[in-house]
Amino acid sequence: MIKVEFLGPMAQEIIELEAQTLADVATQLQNIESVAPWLDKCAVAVNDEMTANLGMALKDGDRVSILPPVCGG
Amino acid sequence: MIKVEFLGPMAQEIIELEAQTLADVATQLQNIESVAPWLDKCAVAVNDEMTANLGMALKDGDRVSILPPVCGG
Amino acid sequence: MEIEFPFYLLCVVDSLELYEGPLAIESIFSKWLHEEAESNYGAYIPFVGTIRAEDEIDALSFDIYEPVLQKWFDDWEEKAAKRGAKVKMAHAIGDVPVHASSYISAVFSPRRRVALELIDEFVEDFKANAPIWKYDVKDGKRVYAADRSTPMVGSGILSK
Amino acid sequence: MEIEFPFYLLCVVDSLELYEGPLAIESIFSKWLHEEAESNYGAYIPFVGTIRAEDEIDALSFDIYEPVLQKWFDDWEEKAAKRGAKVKMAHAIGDVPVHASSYISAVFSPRRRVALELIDEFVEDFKANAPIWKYDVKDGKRVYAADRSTPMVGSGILSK
Repeated sequence: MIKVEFLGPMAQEIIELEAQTLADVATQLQNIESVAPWLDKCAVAVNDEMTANLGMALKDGDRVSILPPVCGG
Repeated sequence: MIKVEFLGPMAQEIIELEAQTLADVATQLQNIESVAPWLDKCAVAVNDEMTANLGMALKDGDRVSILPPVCGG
Repeated sequence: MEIEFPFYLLCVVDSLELYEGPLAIESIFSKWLHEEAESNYGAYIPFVGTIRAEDEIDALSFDIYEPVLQKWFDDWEEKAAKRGAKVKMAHAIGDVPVHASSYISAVFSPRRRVALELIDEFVEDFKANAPIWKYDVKDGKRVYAADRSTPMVGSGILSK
Repeated sequence: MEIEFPFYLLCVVDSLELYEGPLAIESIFSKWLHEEAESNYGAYIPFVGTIRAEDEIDALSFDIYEPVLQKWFDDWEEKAAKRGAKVKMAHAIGDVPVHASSYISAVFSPRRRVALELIDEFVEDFKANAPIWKYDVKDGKRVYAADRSTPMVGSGILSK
């Protein structure tokens, strides 16, 4: 079981799901109506490390963060 | 009669000389032993306006400033 | 005796500071000046970001994801150290009213060219990749500034 | 109500400040921040120059030719105004000991890109063309820093 959290303006509770890789996470998130429209502009961190590797293997307890477009300053 | 002043590190008193143009000033300064070695790296102001125009006409009472290499900050 | 570089590395303290609400810009500027007063840097360039009055907003508001911001900042500390320089940064969390400041960052460097180049690169990368979300506050409502926001590097990998 | 640009132009005060000895950097930084607190600039970038301990100097010392510096600065105020920005500058005259500051300049601008570009251009042009002469102070002697000095634009016209 891994956790997925949605940061900043994404009004979405943390969800838990089964996934071997980030690609599995992608497939499942694409099916969530409130999340799907954000995905083309969101970045991803696994356990607070940014990654752009869809093949990344996940293990039980991993935490995936979804980061929408930013604007600090 | 015009005045020529030497700024910053140039240890040279103000001199007065007759000159119709900056070119006349140049000729006379080139003959002053303590000034000549500075001239290739000095800039010029006439009445506090920077100029690079040797043909510039001068009139009685004008003040020419000789500005050696700078380093502010 | 001058403080040598290897010693200085042992003394690095964390230079990422997050505050609730508007920043006390003058005291942060002074604190950083004093922290590096004996470090023998020749150039100190802060960048101060202040909320502009526009679109009839009352304030801007900020969310920050601290763990990823800290890593982003740690990477920048390393990059700066390789060029003999140091970066510092402070940011507001929550509401910051118009004409108050939400952001200050700074570069210290022995040399002016390095400092001028680094502050530009640092601020631009900050705008593009620091995990901070901005909201307009208008009539008590908090609205995500979507049109002014930038997808971070690597965005889009989860989409179809 | 916002202060509009035409009104602001009437209110420009001279922003070139010369001081005997080391600069009170914190108070100048704060003064400038307060002067522009209501001007609706989004970015404020100061550049602080501090005397580095090197070559066993005790201090650096500065001569300034104020009339030409003032014109150089006035030209920069105009250039900045055309881009919606404002420049300020303070410099020390005479001796400034190691680890004290001799120089601070700053750009204020509504936009960060303009501010980042202007501070770079301003500081580089200042180094190359502001009529200021630097001396090393060592064992009570004042020696012109010839090797670190730059001929101003248009130099050499009087030579053979």
